[in-house]
Parts: sequence; structure tokens; C-alpha cells
Amino acid sequence: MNHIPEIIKTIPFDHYLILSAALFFIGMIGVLVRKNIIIVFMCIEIMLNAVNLLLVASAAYRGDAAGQVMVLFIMAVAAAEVSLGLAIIVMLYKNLQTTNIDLFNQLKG
Amino acid sequence: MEKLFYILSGLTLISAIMVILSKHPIRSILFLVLTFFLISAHYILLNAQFLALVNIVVYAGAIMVLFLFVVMFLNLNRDIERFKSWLPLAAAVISGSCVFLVFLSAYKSSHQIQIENSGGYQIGLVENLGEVLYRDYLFPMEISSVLFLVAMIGVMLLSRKEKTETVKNLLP
Amino acid sequence: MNEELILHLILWPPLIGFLINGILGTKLPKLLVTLIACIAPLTSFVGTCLAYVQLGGQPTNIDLYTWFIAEGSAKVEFGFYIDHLTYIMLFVVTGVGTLIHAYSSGYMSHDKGYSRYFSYLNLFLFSMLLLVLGSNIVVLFAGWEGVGLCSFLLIGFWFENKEFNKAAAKAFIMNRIGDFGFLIGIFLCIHKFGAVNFMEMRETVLDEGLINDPMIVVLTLFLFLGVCGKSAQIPLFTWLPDAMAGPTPVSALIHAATMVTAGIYLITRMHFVFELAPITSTIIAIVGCLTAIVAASIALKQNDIKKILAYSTVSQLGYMAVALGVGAYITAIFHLMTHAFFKALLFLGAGSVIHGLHGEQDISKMGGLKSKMKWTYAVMLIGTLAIVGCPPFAGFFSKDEILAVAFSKNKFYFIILSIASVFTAWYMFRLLFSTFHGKFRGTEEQEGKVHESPWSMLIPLIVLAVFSIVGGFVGLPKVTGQPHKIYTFVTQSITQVRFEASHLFEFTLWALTVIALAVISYLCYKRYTHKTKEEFESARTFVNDTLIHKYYLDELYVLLFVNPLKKLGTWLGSNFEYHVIDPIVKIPDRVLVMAGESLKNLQSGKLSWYLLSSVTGLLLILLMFILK
Amino acid sequence: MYLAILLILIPLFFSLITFISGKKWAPYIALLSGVTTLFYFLMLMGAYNVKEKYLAFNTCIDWLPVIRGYFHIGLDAAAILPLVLTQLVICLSLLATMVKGNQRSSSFYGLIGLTQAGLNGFFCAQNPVTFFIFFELALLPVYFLVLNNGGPKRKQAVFKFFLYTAFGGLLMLAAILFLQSNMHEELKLQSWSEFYKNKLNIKYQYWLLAAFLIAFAIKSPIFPFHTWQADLYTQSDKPTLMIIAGVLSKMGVFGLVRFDFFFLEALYEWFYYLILICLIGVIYGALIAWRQKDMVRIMAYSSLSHMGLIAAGILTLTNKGVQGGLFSMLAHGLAAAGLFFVSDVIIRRTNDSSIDSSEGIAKVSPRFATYFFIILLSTVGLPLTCGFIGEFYMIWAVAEFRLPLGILAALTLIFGAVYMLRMYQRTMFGVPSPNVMQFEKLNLSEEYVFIIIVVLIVVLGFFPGDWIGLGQYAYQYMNYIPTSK
Repeated sequence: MNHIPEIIKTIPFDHYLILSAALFFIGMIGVLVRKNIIIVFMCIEIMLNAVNLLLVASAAYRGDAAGQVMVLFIMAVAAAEVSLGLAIIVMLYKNLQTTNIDLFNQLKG
Repeated sequence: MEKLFYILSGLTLISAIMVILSKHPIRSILFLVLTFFLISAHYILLNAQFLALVNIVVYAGAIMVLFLFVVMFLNLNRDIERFKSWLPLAAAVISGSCVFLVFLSAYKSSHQIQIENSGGYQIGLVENLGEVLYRDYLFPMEISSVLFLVAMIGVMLLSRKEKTETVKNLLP
Repeated sequence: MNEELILHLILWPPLIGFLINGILGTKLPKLLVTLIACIAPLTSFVGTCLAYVQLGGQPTNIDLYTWFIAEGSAKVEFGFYIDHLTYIMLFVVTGVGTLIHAYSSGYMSHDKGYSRYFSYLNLFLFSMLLLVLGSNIVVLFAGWEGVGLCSFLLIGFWFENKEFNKAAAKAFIMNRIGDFGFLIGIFLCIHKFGAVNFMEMRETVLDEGLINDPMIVVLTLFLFLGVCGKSAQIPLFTWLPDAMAGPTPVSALIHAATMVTAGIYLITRMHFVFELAPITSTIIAIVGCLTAIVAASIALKQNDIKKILAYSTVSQLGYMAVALGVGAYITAIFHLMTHAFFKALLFLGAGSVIHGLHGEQDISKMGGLKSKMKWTYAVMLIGTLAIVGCPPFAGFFSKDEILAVAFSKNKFYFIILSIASVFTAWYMFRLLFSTFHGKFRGTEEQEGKVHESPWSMLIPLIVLAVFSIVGGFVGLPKVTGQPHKIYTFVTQSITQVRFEASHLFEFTLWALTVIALAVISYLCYKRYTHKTKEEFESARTFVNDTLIHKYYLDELYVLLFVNPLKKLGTWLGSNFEYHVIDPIVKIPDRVLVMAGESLKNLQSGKLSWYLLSSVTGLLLILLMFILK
Repeated sequence: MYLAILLILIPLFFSLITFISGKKWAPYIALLSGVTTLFYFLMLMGAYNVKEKYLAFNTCIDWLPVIRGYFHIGLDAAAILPLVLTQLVICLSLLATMVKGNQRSSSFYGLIGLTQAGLNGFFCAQNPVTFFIFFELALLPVYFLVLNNGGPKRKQAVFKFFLYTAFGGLLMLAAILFLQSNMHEELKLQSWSEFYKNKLNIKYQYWLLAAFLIAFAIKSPIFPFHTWQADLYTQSDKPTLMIIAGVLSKMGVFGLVRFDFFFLEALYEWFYYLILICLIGVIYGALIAWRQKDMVRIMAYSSLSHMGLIAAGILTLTNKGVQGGLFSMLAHGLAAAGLFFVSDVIIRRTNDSSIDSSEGIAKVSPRFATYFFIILLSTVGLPLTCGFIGEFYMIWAVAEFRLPLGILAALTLIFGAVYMLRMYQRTMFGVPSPNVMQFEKLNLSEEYVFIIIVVLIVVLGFFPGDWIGLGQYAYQYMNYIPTSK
């Protein structure tokens, strides 16, 4: 196992940067394009994970565990968020019988 | 060994794209699980062994089960997407890509980060991580427990049956 | 007794009377109201006498306190000044004022607003004293506006009658037009002389030779506008005939003897300024001439006994204005004084007639009252002789002097004034004969009720009649070889060259006057004594109509000023305000509303739209970072 | 000596008590508050020697260091007359509600207290930041006061009023922020004097001046920013209106006194036109007032006319103008409060504010007619009332400035008499109409309101000397910048 982490010596940090950015924007496009609110929600998770990935990468490259701790926190928050968000989605579905975000047009004054 | 990284990266991107491309929600979820696994693999490459496990347990395990559960619960197996107009879709794609491009060009124009020390594989171990967590980040840790409590109560409150009026009646 | 105390004695009693009667009047017994009201002017009169005795005729300046301080030297004192000119005015105001108060107690005895009437009358007297005594132009202005106010209140005394109210408002507003000029005049005075006090102004004038300074001309013209308003000169005289709506004693006091002469007093008081502006003086003389002849001609055709007297007053004020215009200030004051006596007498006499006839004012419904109202007839006869200038009554001397002065200055003035004199004689004899001679033309019911007035009214009449007879002897012309007492008296405070008419001219004038009067009185007697009621309805010729409608001046003013302004006001209030101003100032409001309307669609409530816009925002922020 | 701030705190404290007290006690607590503040102010005024010291009893707090914004409250010569007016009118307005059947809820009285605090703060403000804060603060309670009581269309009217004033306030905020940040760096910007010292670049002056002028013109209001006025006045509750017309409308012209001297150079180029506009407003208001049928509208337009004259006088930037302007605020405030109380009395008794529907009141209630008449005399500027002194000074200042303008200004003498007499004669004179026959006598507190106003009008007319002299000190203080261009 010891040789696996050696990878960080051969891969430039930039590549992680680009990877996580790509992931982030895939998530973002998903959020914009998809109409099913559950999928939108999942795309948000992808975006969160992209950020996590970047944090872990920078933690590894700087040799600082604090970045990984941040990831832990993000996971905690994400878990809380998902539970609440899904509860809201369920409620919405109960009331409106749909998960299409185009039909959620009550969000105005 | 670099190949491993590129293969993993490619797979991650492809499965992430598949998440948003597949029409069936269940398929999306499964691709998402795959994405999470691949990201966990990346974590291992990056000396974050403990996080890789937590990622699998929390994300691919707990959270995705929740998603699946909700999809089953709401019986959303059918496709509900109706592409009425392509205009917002195009706008979304274009603006998303624009942001990406902008991001990239911003990255190009910024100066490169120097790698200071590659640390070693110990930093990602439970022992090391726990030490940092409980020494430097004790207070946020405790606060996050409160967050969970709040989330728990919130969920209970939301899913409680309204006796007198439903949210629908409240809406104009 | 010091000066200040005397001043208090003159000035304040009417105000105290006003306050007591005004606040408590309705609760006090009638007798007490009468007493308080009549004692107030009497006290002032006594105070005036005391002042003359105590101060020995010395001009005295008394500053009570500083009213307000304008910049620099123009400090406005609440100050008073007593000199010989003031004495004459004071005697006239308080003397005639006291008599009229006494007369009013009889005349108004049946009126419901008895105490209100007397409180107004006292307030008027206070304002008039303020006007006469003021040592500076601002205090004078205060009195000036105060008398205008009281005039308004008293003309509209019977405020239930809308016509009377209109007359009151007209009087006040016409006066205000004059006051507007006066106020501007005051500011110009301060600007020019740096002082408001008459004496200080005079010193400034004496120090600098300012003849025909354009500023002085403008200043005097503005002041003359004020005079036109108050002293009923063309073009602002039309309020005075309408002012006859008030109770008759009021007409006698305010609109004949005192208030309307305030303008004459003002010009005399400031003669040193007017002397510097020959142009203004000429204008004053011309306006005076016109006023004298126009008013006299209108009076020829009026049937209302009080209106005839009112136009006569306007005409006499015209005479005074001519005297002022030619620089004979003392002559004007002399005529002011005699006019106060005989015009008050005439008005009160007319009041007595009206009282006797229970409110009838139309001379076409009178006639033959000689036998029933002997005293009234006697005093009216004296008054008439005085005003037409029959020697040796009071009016003769003063009027004669004005004519003489006018003759020596400009023949044109003389001719016009002579014609006006003929008119005066004509309308006065017409009034006298148609009222007291011949047969009664009213209903029989009226005839049975005719009665002589009570003594409270007759005694003031008799006193005034005596003054109307002897009042002229204080100003005998030089021909008689007697001293001109008024001249020697007033000249102590007014510097003026005395006009000397040649003996030949004087005698010719006297002879002509007597002959003309005899002829006119005979003609009038013939014409009006036996006229029937119907014959008073003049034929509708152009001249008659014009005269009856006072040359259509009121109609002209309405057409030229009142109606256009009214229309403008209505238009501004209904159209301009809502369709021009409001939209203009609403532009920011409109812009906001339009912006809101158009941006409202952004807030569509669609989740996807919100997501897209937030991403766009992110894009923009990032772009900003790059481009920086 | 930090005593001036109590002028804000006393009414504030009492108003909080009033809010929580019951309906029964609220009027009395409010009146107690008004009277206490009045007497406290009179004490301060007695203790304040204007000749020795310009500013007294001041409190200065470093509040917004970022923009050098100090919170500075104190008593100065310019503030005294408006402060007298504020305390008096508040007391009168409270007294006016003490009549049976005219009581209000306790929130009304609480809001009046807040208004008083705001107004006191406004007049005591010693720098632009504090000035602005109270400029807006004084407005808020008034908004609610009008919203809670008044005519059926009050909501639109008060909304219009609020929108206009807020727009003006916005311009002023921008201008003040600009001003604060563009002042010389060595100045601390604690009080007005430091602003008077600094000269701004003339190209900024134009913009700032325009912003301030619009804000003040809206607030007063001055032609042509007055269209909110007549609607608000007819719709609002009359005791509140006594405060709005009596004191609130003076805020604009008081602002002119405070800020004019910042922008002397720009003003010297503009003031001819500005005064002309003000005077056009004078005539305009008078002409419209002449043709109105509603009593309150007549009074509203008359107010517009008078405010125009006051503004014109102040804009001449002369000693007389400022002196007379400050005094006129007091004189017109008293008269306006009186006039609107007159309309309140008539409307409550006859349920009608049209001048054609009720006539002959003088016959039924001569005392009331007399009070009305004296107040009216002050409005038309008859000598020996305080209105005359103010009007005299204003017209004088304008006439000294330019004679033709002075003549235009003096026309108010004629027009004022025309519309006021029309209103008076139509309502008071004539044969009493049926709805007037039942006109109730004035009761005690109404009588008090009138007596206080009338006595003050006459007393100030006879003895204006010391009061008007205060303006001189205010002017000297502001004007140590050379006046000539």
C-alpha cells in the first residue's frame, strides 16, 4: 500500500483542480438542466463531493490534516441537509403530487 | 501509476455525466453511487484512507439509501421530465460551460501552487485525524452535533401530519 | 406729569375699552358698556388737551420699547411722536370720536350687537391713535392696517347680510392693495434713508440734496398707492361708497372724518420726501383733480342719501389731494379738519334722518321732513352750507384756500375744482331739498312713524354744527387781516411756504361763489322740491347710466382683474395642478413603478429560473475577478 | 453639560409608558410628557446665554467612525425658535384630543411622543448625519399617526406623502454621504461650524445643492413639489395635522437655514431663480386657495403659499432673511396649528368641511369666530400679530434682494386677504344654516387651545424683539464666510 500515495508526486496538483472543477460543473449543469427535483438534489451532492475532493487533494499536497477534517464537517452537514431536503421534497410531493421543479412556482411574493 | 489516476478520473467524470444524462431516477442514483465509490478511490490515492471509508459509509451507504428510499416511496420510477422548450436548457448548458471556461481561464492566469511537503500517508489515518479533530476542531465538532439535532427535529416537524390545514391551503 | 404718562393716557384707554367690552361685553349691563365705551375716547381727548398744556406744544418723541431691530440703524421702536400736526389730528380724532361714540349710544340702542359695536369702535380709535401718534413709519403702518381691519369689521357689522359682507371684503381688499404699495414704500424708505423714524428721515433728507432722485420718485409713488387705497382716490375709490353698508355713525367716523383722511395725514407727515419728487406731486394733484370731479359727478345721480355723502367725501378727499399735490400741505390739513366737522355732521344728520324713518335711505322716498325733524333740518342745513362753501361757514375758508392755491399753481386744476364745486353745490342742495322740503313721498305708514331723534344723538349734532360754523375762523385768508391760526400753528412742525392770493382774486372768488350758490340753490329748489317719486328715476340716457353705474369702474375691475384671476385660480387648481405639476413631479415615481413592473417578471417563482440566475451571478462575479 | 439630549429622552421615555398604559390614562401621561418637555425646554432656554456661547448642553458621540459620523445633539441659537414651536404645538395637539368624543387610542399618544422626540432631535442636530437620522425618524411616527386615524382615503394620501418624502430623504442621504467623505481630512466633522469652514469644489456644490433643495422642497412643501400636500391634509386626522402643518412643514425650511451656507458659491449663481420659483409658488398657492371649496384645502394651499415666502426669504442669505425665516416658522406654525384646529372644531360639529355648507357660525358661537378671526389675522399678516413680523421681514429681505421680486412677494398681502376672508365670511358670516344651529359651544380644553394660540399670537406681535434677535446670532455664526462673491 505504501507506494500508492506516491502518486501525488507524479501527478501535478493542477490535475486535481481540473478534475474537481469538471465534477463541480457537471453537477451544476445537472442542477440547471434536470427538472426532477430529486435528481437536482443529487447533482448538488456531486458538487459537494467535487469540493470535498479538492479539499482532500490540497490536504495531501500540503501535508495538513485540517483539510480532511473540513471534509468530515462537510459530510456531516451534507447528511443533515439531505435528510431535511428529502423531507421537504416528500412534503412537496404530498401537496403538489409532482417533483417537477417547473411546477414549483409558488416561490414569489 | 499515473495511469491509475487518469483512468479513475475518466470514470468519475463519465459516471457523473451519466447521473445527469440518464432519464430514469434509479439509474441516476446508481451512477451516483458509482461516482462516490470512484471518489473514494481518489481519496485513497490521496492518503485519506479514513475519509475514503467514511465516504463510502455515509454517502454511498446512508445518503444514497435515503435517496433510493424516497424514490421508491414516491413511486417515481416513471420519467417525469418534459422538455417543453429547449431555450432554458440551452441557456443552462451554455451558462454552465461559460462558468467552467471562466474558471479555467482564471486558473490559467493565477500563479501555480507550490507543493510544500507531501506529508506521508499517516495524515489520513484515524489516529492522526482524530487528534486534529478533537484538539483543534473540538468546538465545531460539538456544534455539528447540534446541527444534527436541529436537522432531526426539523425532519420530524416537517413529516408530522398537519391537523387543520395543509401547506397547500396556505399557498395562494 | 411726565410725557410718557400722558401718552399712556391718550393711547391706551380705547384699547382697554375694547378689551373690556370685547371680552365681557355681553355680560355687562348696557349702561356700563356705554359708559366704558364713551369714557375711553373722552379720556384720550382729555389726555390730548393735557398733553398740549403740559408739553407746551413742544414736539416730543417717546419710545416705549424697541419693537424689533432691523439691521444697523433701522431700529423699529414702538415709539410715538407728538407735534403740532399730531395735535390737530388728535383733536379731530378724539373730539369727533367722542361725539360719535355718544351719538352711537342713541343710534345703536336697539341693536343686538351693542357691545360688539362699541368694542370695534374703540379698537378703531386705538388704531387711529396709533396711526396718528406713531413716530416711525412701521408703527404708522400698524395703525394704518388696524383701521382698515376695523373698517372691515364695522362695514360688515351686520354680518348676516351677504351684500354687506361683500362690501366689507371689498373695502378690506382694496385697502390691502394700497397697503401693498405702502409696504413696498416702507422698504424703499428704509433702503434709501436707513431709518424708519420720520425725524431721522427728515434729517437725512435735509443732509443730502436728493431732488428727483429716481428712487425717491418710485418710493413716493408706492406710498401714494397706499394713500389711494386708504383715502379713496382713483383708481381705488370704489370701496368707499360700498362701505356705506355699515352703521351710519361708522360712516361718519371712519369713512368721512378720520380713517379716509389717514392718507392725507401720511403725505403731510412725509412731506419732506414728497417735496423731493415733483413728478409724484404732479401725479397726486392730477389724481386728486380727477377724483374730485369724477366722484362729484357720480354723486349727482345717486338716490341713496349715504351714497351721495360718500361720493361727496371722495370728492372732498380729491380736493385735499390737489392741495397736497401743489405743495399746500397745511391747507390740506385745514380742509381735513373742517371737512371732518361738516362731513361728520352731514353723516350724523343723515343718520338721524334714517333713524327717524326706520332705516329708509332712498331720498326719492323722503321729502317734507322739515316740519317733523326741526333740529335735524337745521344742522343739515348748516352742514350743507358748510360743504358747498358758503361764507362764513367752515368749508368756505378751507375750500377757498385750496382753490386759491390751485389757481396760483395751475389754472387747469383750478378750473376742474371749480366745476367740481358747482357739482358739489348741486348734489348737496338736491339732497337737502328733496329730503326736507316738499311733500313726503313714502308710504303713509312710514309718514306716521317719523320722529325726531333722541337728545343723545342731537347734542353731538349741535356741537358739530357749531364747529362747522366757526371751524373756518382759525384759517382766515389774508384779506381779512386776521392771522391764519392753523398756519402759524402747524408751521411749527411743517416747513411750508404760505401761498398768498391777490386781494382782487380773493374778492372775485368770494363774489362768484356767493352768486353761483344762490343760482344753484334756486335752481335746485325749483327742480327738486316738488318732484314726485317717479321723477327720481332718471331717464335712461347714456350719461345718466354711466353716472349711476359710477362710470362702470367696478364692472371694469371685475372684467380686467377679478374674473381672469378667478379663472386662472380655478384652472390652476383643477387642471394645471393635476395634469401638469403632478405628472412632472411624479416622474421618479413613474420610473420606479415601470421598473418594478418590468422587473417583476424576474421574480417568477420558478425554481429553475432562480438557479439559472444565481449561476449567471456567479459567472459575472468570476468575470469580474478575471478582468480586474 | 449633556442636558439637551434629555429633550429627546423625556418624550421617548414617556411615550414608551404611554404605549403600555391603558386608554384611560394615556392622554394624561402624554400631556404630562408634553408639558414636562415644554417646561424642561424653557428651563434650558433660560439657562442658555446665547450671547456668550453658540452651542450649549451638547452631547457628542463618535458613532460611525467610517464616515466621520458623530452623533451630536445640542442647543444653539437657530434651534430655539423651532423648538419652542415644537413643544407648544405638541401640547396643543394633545390638548385638542382631550375633548370628549375626540379621544384616541393609547398608541396615538405614544406616537405623538415619538414624533416629539424625533422633532426635538431634528432641531437639535448638530451635524448632517444626526440631522438626516432625525429627519427620517420624525417622519415614521407621523406616517402611522395618519394611517391610524383620519379620512377614508388616508391610505393613498399618506402613501404618497411617505413616498415623496422618502425620495427626498434618499437624495439627501446620498448627498450627505458624499459630503462627509469629501470634506477636508483634518476636520472632525462634529458640528456645523466645521462644515461651514470647508469649501467644496463648485462642481460638486451644484449637485449637492440640488439634492438638498429637492429634499427640503418636498418636505415643506414648496412649489412645485407640493402635490402630496392637499390630499394628505384633507385626509389626515386634524390633531395630527396640527403637528404636520405646524412643525413638520418647518423641517424643510429649517434645513435650508442649516445647509444653505454650505453651498454659497452655487447658491449665488442660482438664488435669483430659486427665489423666483418660491415666489411663483406663493402666488400659485394663493390663487388656488382662492378657488377651493373645501376649508382644509384652502388652509393647505395657504400653507404652501406661506412656506414659499419663508423659503424665499431664507434663500436671500441675508441676516434679515434668516432672522425673519426663523421667526416666521414660529409665527406660521402657531397660526397653522390654530387654523387646522379651527377646521377640526368645525368638522366635528357639522361633519362637513365645505365652506358652502355651513354658514353663520359667528352668530351661534361668537367666541369661536373671534378666535378664528385673530388666527386669520396672523395668517394675513396684520400688524401687532406675530404673522406680521414674519411676513414683514420676509418681504423686506426679498425686496432688498431685488425690488421686482419684492413686489411679487408683497402681493401675498393682497391674495392672503382675498382667500382668507372668503373662507371666513362664507363659514362664519351670514344667516346660520340648519346644520350650524346645533353648533355646540367650545368646551374647556378647546378654549384653552385657542386662548394659548391667540395670546401668543398677540404677545409675539407686540414683543417680538428678543425672539427675532435669536436669528441674528444664528446668522452671525453661520456666516463668517464672506458673503459677497
